[in-house]
Amino acid sequence: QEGVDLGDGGGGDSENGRNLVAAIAGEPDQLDPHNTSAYFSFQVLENVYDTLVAPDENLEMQPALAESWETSDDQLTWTFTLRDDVTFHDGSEFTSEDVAYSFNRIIDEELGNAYRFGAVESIETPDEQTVVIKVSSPSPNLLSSIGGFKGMAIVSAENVESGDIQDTPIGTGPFAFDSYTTGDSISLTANEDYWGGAPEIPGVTFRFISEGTTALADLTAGQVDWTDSIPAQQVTSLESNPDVEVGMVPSNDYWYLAPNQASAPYDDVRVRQAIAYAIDRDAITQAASFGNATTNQLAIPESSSWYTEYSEYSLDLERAQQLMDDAGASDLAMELMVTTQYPETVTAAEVIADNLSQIGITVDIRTLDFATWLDEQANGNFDMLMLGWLGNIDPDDFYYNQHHSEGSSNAQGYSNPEVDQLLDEARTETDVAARQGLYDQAATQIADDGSYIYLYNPDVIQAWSPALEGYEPRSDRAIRFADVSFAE
Amino acid sequence: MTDAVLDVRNLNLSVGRANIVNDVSFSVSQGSTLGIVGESGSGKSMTVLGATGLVDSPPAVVTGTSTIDGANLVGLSRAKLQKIHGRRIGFIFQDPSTSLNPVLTIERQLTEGPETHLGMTRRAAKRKALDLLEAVGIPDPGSRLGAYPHQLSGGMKQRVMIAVALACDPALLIADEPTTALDVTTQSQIMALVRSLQERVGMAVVWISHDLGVISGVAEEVVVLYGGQVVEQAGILELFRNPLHPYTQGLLQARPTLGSTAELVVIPGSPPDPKHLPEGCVFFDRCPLRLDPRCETERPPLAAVGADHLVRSFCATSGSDRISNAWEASRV
Amino acid sequence: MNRTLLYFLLRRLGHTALVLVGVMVVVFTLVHLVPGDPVRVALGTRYTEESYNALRAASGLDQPLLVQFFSYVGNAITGNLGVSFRNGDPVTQVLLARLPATLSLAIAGMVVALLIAVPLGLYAALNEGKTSDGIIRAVSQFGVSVPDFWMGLLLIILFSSVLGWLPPSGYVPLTEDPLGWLSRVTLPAVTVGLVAGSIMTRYIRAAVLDVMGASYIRTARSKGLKRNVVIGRHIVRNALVPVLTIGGIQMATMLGGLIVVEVVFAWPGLGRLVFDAVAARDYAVIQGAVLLIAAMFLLINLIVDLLYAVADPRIRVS
Amino acid sequence: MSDTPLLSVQDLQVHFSVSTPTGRGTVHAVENISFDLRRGETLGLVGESGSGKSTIANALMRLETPTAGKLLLDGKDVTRVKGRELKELRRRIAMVFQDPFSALNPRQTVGASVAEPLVVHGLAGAASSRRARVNELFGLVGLPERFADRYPHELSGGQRQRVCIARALAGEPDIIILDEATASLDVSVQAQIMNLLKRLQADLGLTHLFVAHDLAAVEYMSHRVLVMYLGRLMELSPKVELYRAPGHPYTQALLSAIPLADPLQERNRERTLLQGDVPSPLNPPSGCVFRTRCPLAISECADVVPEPVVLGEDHVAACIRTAEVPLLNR
Amino acid sequence: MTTTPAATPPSEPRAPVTDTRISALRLVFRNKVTVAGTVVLAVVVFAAAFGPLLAPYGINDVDVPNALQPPSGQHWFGTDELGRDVFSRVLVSARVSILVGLVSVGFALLVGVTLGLLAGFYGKWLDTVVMRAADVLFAFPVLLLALAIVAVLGPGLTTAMIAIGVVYTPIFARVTRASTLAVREEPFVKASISIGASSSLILRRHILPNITGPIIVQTSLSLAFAILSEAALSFLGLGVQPPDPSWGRMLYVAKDFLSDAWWMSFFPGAAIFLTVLAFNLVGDGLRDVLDPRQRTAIEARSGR
Ligand SMILES: Nc1ncnc2c1ncn2[C@@H]1O[C@H](COP(=O)(O)OP(=O)(O)OP(=O)(O)O)[C@@H](O)[C@H]1O
Ligand SMILES: Nc1ncnc2c1ncn2[C@@H]1O[C@H](COP(=O)(O)OP(=O)(O)OP(=O)(O)O)[C@@H](O)[C@H]1O
Ligand SMILES: [Mg+2]
Ligand SMILES: [Mg+2]
Repeated sequence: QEGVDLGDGGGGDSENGRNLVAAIAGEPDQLDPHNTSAYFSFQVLENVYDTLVAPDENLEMQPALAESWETSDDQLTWTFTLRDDVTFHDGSEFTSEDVAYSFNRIIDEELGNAYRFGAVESIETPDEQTVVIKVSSPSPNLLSSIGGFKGMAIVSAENVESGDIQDTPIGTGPFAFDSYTTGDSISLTANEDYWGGAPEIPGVTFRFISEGTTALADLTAGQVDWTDSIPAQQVTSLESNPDVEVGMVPSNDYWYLAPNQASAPYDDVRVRQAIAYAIDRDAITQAASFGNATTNQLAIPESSSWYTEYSEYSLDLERAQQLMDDAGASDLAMELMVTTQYPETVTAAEVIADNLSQIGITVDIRTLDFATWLDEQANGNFDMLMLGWLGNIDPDDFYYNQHHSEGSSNAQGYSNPEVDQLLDEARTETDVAARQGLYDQAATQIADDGSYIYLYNPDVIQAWSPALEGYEPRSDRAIRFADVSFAE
Repeated sequence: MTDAVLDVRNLNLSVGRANIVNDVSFSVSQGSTLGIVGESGSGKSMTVLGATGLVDSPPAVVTGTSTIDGANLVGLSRAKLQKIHGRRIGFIFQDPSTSLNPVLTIERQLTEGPETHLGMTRRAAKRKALDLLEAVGIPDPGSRLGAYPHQLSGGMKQRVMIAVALACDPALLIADEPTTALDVTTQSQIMALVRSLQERVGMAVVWISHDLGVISGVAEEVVVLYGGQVVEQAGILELFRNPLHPYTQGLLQARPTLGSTAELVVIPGSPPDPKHLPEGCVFFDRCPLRLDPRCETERPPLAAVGADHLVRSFCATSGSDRISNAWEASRV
Repeated sequence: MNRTLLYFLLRRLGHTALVLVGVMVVVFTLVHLVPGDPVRVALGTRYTEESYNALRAASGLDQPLLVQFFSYVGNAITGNLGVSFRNGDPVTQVLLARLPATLSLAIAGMVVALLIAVPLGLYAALNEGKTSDGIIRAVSQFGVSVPDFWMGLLLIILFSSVLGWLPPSGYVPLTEDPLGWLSRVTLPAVTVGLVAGSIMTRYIRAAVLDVMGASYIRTARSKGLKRNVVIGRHIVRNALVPVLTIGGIQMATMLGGLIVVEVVFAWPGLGRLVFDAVAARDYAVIQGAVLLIAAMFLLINLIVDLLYAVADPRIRVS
Repeated sequence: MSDTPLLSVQDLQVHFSVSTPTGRGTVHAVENISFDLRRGETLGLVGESGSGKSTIANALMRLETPTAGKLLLDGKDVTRVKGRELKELRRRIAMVFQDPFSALNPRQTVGASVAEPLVVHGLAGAASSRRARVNELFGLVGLPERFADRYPHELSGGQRQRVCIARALAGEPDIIILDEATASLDVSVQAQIMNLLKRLQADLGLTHLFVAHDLAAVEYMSHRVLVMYLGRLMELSPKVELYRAPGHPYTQALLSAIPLADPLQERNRERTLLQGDVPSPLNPPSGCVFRTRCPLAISECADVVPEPVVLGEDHVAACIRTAEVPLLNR
Repeated sequence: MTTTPAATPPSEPRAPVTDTRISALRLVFRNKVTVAGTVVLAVVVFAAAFGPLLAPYGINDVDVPNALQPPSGQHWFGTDELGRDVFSRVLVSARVSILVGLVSVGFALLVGVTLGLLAGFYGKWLDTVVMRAADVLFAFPVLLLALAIVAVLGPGLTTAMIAIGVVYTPIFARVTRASTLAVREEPFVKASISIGASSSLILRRHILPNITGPIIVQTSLSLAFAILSEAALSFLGLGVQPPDPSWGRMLYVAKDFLSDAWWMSFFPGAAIFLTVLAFNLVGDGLRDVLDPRQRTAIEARSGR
């Protein structure tokens, strides 16, 4: 590596070494975990906040701020026992009041995540160490609802009420918020009193570098220690670079196509199926992620315990053409809505357009900025759209929202009473195996009906300097720097 | 002509295929004024620019000699020319409103010459500038030093130009149509000014004009240029009393003069294109005489027809009356 | 003289205010015409109808447009540009935080552009028609036709990845670490400067050629001045006015935010702020930023006009 | 005088409002000038640069609007006419400008320039008859027809000025204003143009307003001469009288500034050299505007604006000391 | 009205003038540089017209296994990240780039020149209104303006063209106004007024022809910048919609392969460079030919 001393890369020095510099691909919109929905915010907040429970590397829920929990026999009362050695970064004590405050805030202010508490009836705090959550129906996914990501973080009431939470958040996590240079970076410092043990590094500086080529140049130049701002096409050459460690794990994310069932002829299941048969998933996957992904015909990857085997739609143009003919749909002009926010949708769309042209569908790719895209989706203004669903843990979260007639993200207008019933049942089924069975059925039906045409599960791709030790990429894309250190 | 300040011999100047100056010779001695007359495009400016090394060569090709202080300016190096320009030769150009730099103060434009050539300090040069402005008759010179050219009237600007030209007490002043752009009243002021300065410092002057009236007021010796050639050269009185070349004759009779309303002579057509000079006499296509068969085929030589009177014409010796009559006949 | 200046300034301020109001109307209309709902962007893909309505009301977006406009203009006059929809930060503060980065890149870019354009333009003009002139014109043509994102990435690969001379990205305030600032501003400034410099080279060449034909240059030469003096004192000063014009336009463009270059070099300037704000439909920030950019543009114009008067005494009168 | 003059100018005044470093100011370009233009005559208009000659010419063409005074064409007030009448005025009065190059559109063939009045006034109908008329006009001013396809820069100065004259003749005007029409030409060419103008006037019965600062040319061309200084009338007189016995010191000074034909005379003559420059028309001197440069000025001159004194038939001079003006020594 | 013609037939003017004019087209071809520019442009226009017929491969023939092949006999310009033939895409993209250039600049030219002409000629309040409006547009950050227009109208070729057109309109208005102001003061305009010519005739016959020089220069510059602006819009994802290629889009996609697949950026980049250069050369040539003074000089130089 070139031995040019180019300064410390922006972070603050301290006696015990320098900040880790992480290049993320964009700037957080705000730092209030309950209000933001941006992944860039959570990359930072992951290290600032804690949840009651938290997923381990296998995405099983493990104790975090809650030491232990138990459920009543009727499954309607959950009692959490909190750790007693936790303080906020400002030094104040963490108690059950904070948990109740955080959850009630989400519910009462109808914040974006309120739907996760749909079944919650009350949150009680019998003592400082205990939180009791009462639900209206058995909720097997409660743990992943309250711990799946930092959107359910326990915040400090004072921090919220002063309004500071948006740009100087105070949490209980391994790093405390230090400073924010707009447009450039956010710095965190190690929380010496962290209940999980003080981090070894003095702090983390997140820099916002959206141009992947730049971020990688920074990484190789030693200006940055870690990045996930990586053009997928450069992974291969990156892997052969001795100055860089590349970490790739299959993620639970999935990318899908959704034909709009409110508009003809996509209300015809045969047309949807024809599309599913006509597309070349391998080519799409290769083109969109340069092989750093696994094709899949359902949402859940093989690595997950919720995985279901399904391989109905192998590339079969004849069949597809047959289906189109049966449906009486020929010379179809289709608007495929994709967004520049996720360039993979644009690339994939180009392959899909080529694929579908072979069964007489002329694809007009509409590339929108995300704001417009969201608007159009909400207004049902599309023939077919492509998007991904990120950071999934419990199937209820996505199957219910996307495919239940009442689901809040069912923009494609799918409605199958059978599926609705399966999803309703699975929601409250506490037996894991039985629940899995229900989702198997529902998922298969959804795919058969072509509500979504699933494409692939991308890998999480991250790269870091070989000097960084103890870092592991996670399949839920949580970026945790609590346990990393620099090699001497 | 031993006391010649500037002695030009056989000067030729061409740009590409255009023969702009053809075999021009003249000299001017200390304290006297040489007038150069000719129509627009006859090569007056190019003659003096070529003779003083102020044309860019290339593209211009200059041959012949032009001697000042024993140095031949033709082909002299740029560095040596720079020592002579402004120091030994001062220049005044036609349009005072474009020949002064619009963004520099009068002071700056006056002092840079003395600073460069006389090694004066800025302060000494400024004192000199004041004297100069005084000398060219600018009222309240102190307040004018800081002025910019656009703040002065045309006559004032031309006075400043003269001051600039005379800043280093040159031996030779080249005045290229210095009054053409000015009012008659201002013109007579400037003429008087140059004459009086010449009397005081005794420099040689080359004064270019297309107006014979102006030349008659300032020059002792006159060169008539046509098609880049000297067609006639004589003392001022001789030329006016006894013009021999039909062109000179025409010029004299074409200008309206006070107190005479006799019909004007017309010289038809226009001067030749330097790219396509006629084979014979350059004046051939406009000439009312064409007395000699050689007129069309052969260049007449510049011949002496008396003491200090040269003329380039095959028709000149035939007597001036004939010429006048020829022009009479061609009147409209 | 001073009264003229005052009169001039007052009139210009009047114009400026007028144009700013125009800009405000246009930007407000445009921003609200643009499809895309800030609330949806903020909520992402998972939310309920209730949460949507709650956030909309909380941010005042349910008010009629005209009400929103007048309250915006009213506040703007008092210097209050509203708060960012995304994080509640006062827009004024956000803009001020970004200004130094933009200013330093614009100024550094201009310096590079001038370092390129002045010598090259002058040299080309003085050697008009020669081979060197042709080469300079060809190179400037090249500089004009290369997209800046491409040039930027090429520079990063060359000077950071291959040669390891300069850091690829980032920004350090000049006041904190002058050397760090310099090492980081160099690549983006060169990227910007190459393009602007190429354009300016052509203008300077043309301007100098123009001046060289003027008869006062012949006068200057007739004084026997050294070539350098003729060039430096007589030619350059007179060529300044047209060069100022194009320089002013280039500078204004740079101050207006170099979105592309800022994205490539992760430069925390106004351009990227605007770009992000547009993506998030953060109305207040877009409006504020455009207003600031327009104001800077007009300020540059004013400065250029004042500089004209310095460069050309003839302009001082009228 | 039995018939009305062709054009009568009465108390013409043209002021320009300009902004100056010290606020707004008024340029007194033309102040209370009255004169008649008689059918078939040439009136010479002389004065130094800035004296308001062009402004008068422009006012007659209504290129400038007079701030006061009247213009009567054939006795009819045309000071404020608009539209069709203005167009007709501009057909009846034509103008030839000083610089024949800049007065012709460099992007138009000279033939097109000459045809323009025909197009504008709907004369000569179809394109072919227009072409014929253009050829006729070219013949009139002594230009070969084939020149019609040339661009101005391809012609010599004299030829260009002929084109301008042809254009002025195209609308068959009654009056031609020649604003320094010969000033920028070489002597030889100047003579061509002046002779041409004289011939055309004789042939076509035109009336000329001949603006110039060259008194010799004015003497050659005009029947009567109007001398102006700083926007004011100084002297108006038949030519012969003006040159023999000028009634105004300014006229006298102008005459003495003209170089004489003979070098001996030229050198030995006694001159009345004017000192200094023309004052600014922004704030002209009080009383007689010429007093600041006048060799005969007395204190009274500062107090009263001199009324024109009648010195003979058709001869007036605006000077209170007109009797003292020395005769020009010839 | 008949009179005898002047007695003295004037001789030829100084510059030799041929009486039969050389046609403008032939004049253009006397200048080698202009010819080179014209040839390049002709090739580009040809490609724009017939690109799809000439292209050896379909522009959207995705062939993922053959992605990122360097130039070879089979793929002259190599293949891109989806295995598409870069040569075919460069060829076919000519249409988009030329279209963007011509339509957007045509729009700006039409609107800007009209407004600038009227503002410059009539002055007064019209001038104030038009020029303040131009200032408003001018004061707007260029890309933002484009961004906003694209956001309103939705991305795509048409909106990209409108956006670029709107952005360049004030520039044309300014250039035109400045030139108009200058030409308006020319004596030949005054001469035409003195003839009684109407404003519209003066605008058409005198002002417009005499401001073509700066407008042509501005047009050729703008054409170049319009093609580049399309690239910048593509960088921001707002230009031509995939899968249709444009040179700008291709460059944008290629930026991520800068160190692995130089051919992906080299060829579209070279296409832009050559086209931009050609526009400028032809613009200069055109300006010279339209200027009668230059024209005579060219005629004279080329002999006869
Ligand atoms: N740099 C040049 N290159 C080519 N030809 C030139 C150049 N300068 C002048 N000429 C030509 O040389 C001839 C003589 O020009 P010059 O300027 O000497 O004439 P002049 O007698 O001074 O005329 P004027 O009275 O108009 O000043 C003209 O035909 C002119 O076109
Ligand atoms: N449009 C205008 N605005 C302001 N002042 C003007 C305008 N036109 C002319 N003037 C002024 O009016 C005065 C008379 O000008 P005019 O052009 O009539 O003079 P002139 O006698 O024709 O001079 P010249 O011999 O230089 O042509 C001058 O002082 C001039 O500066
Ligand atoms: Mg000359
Ligand atoms: Mg005049």
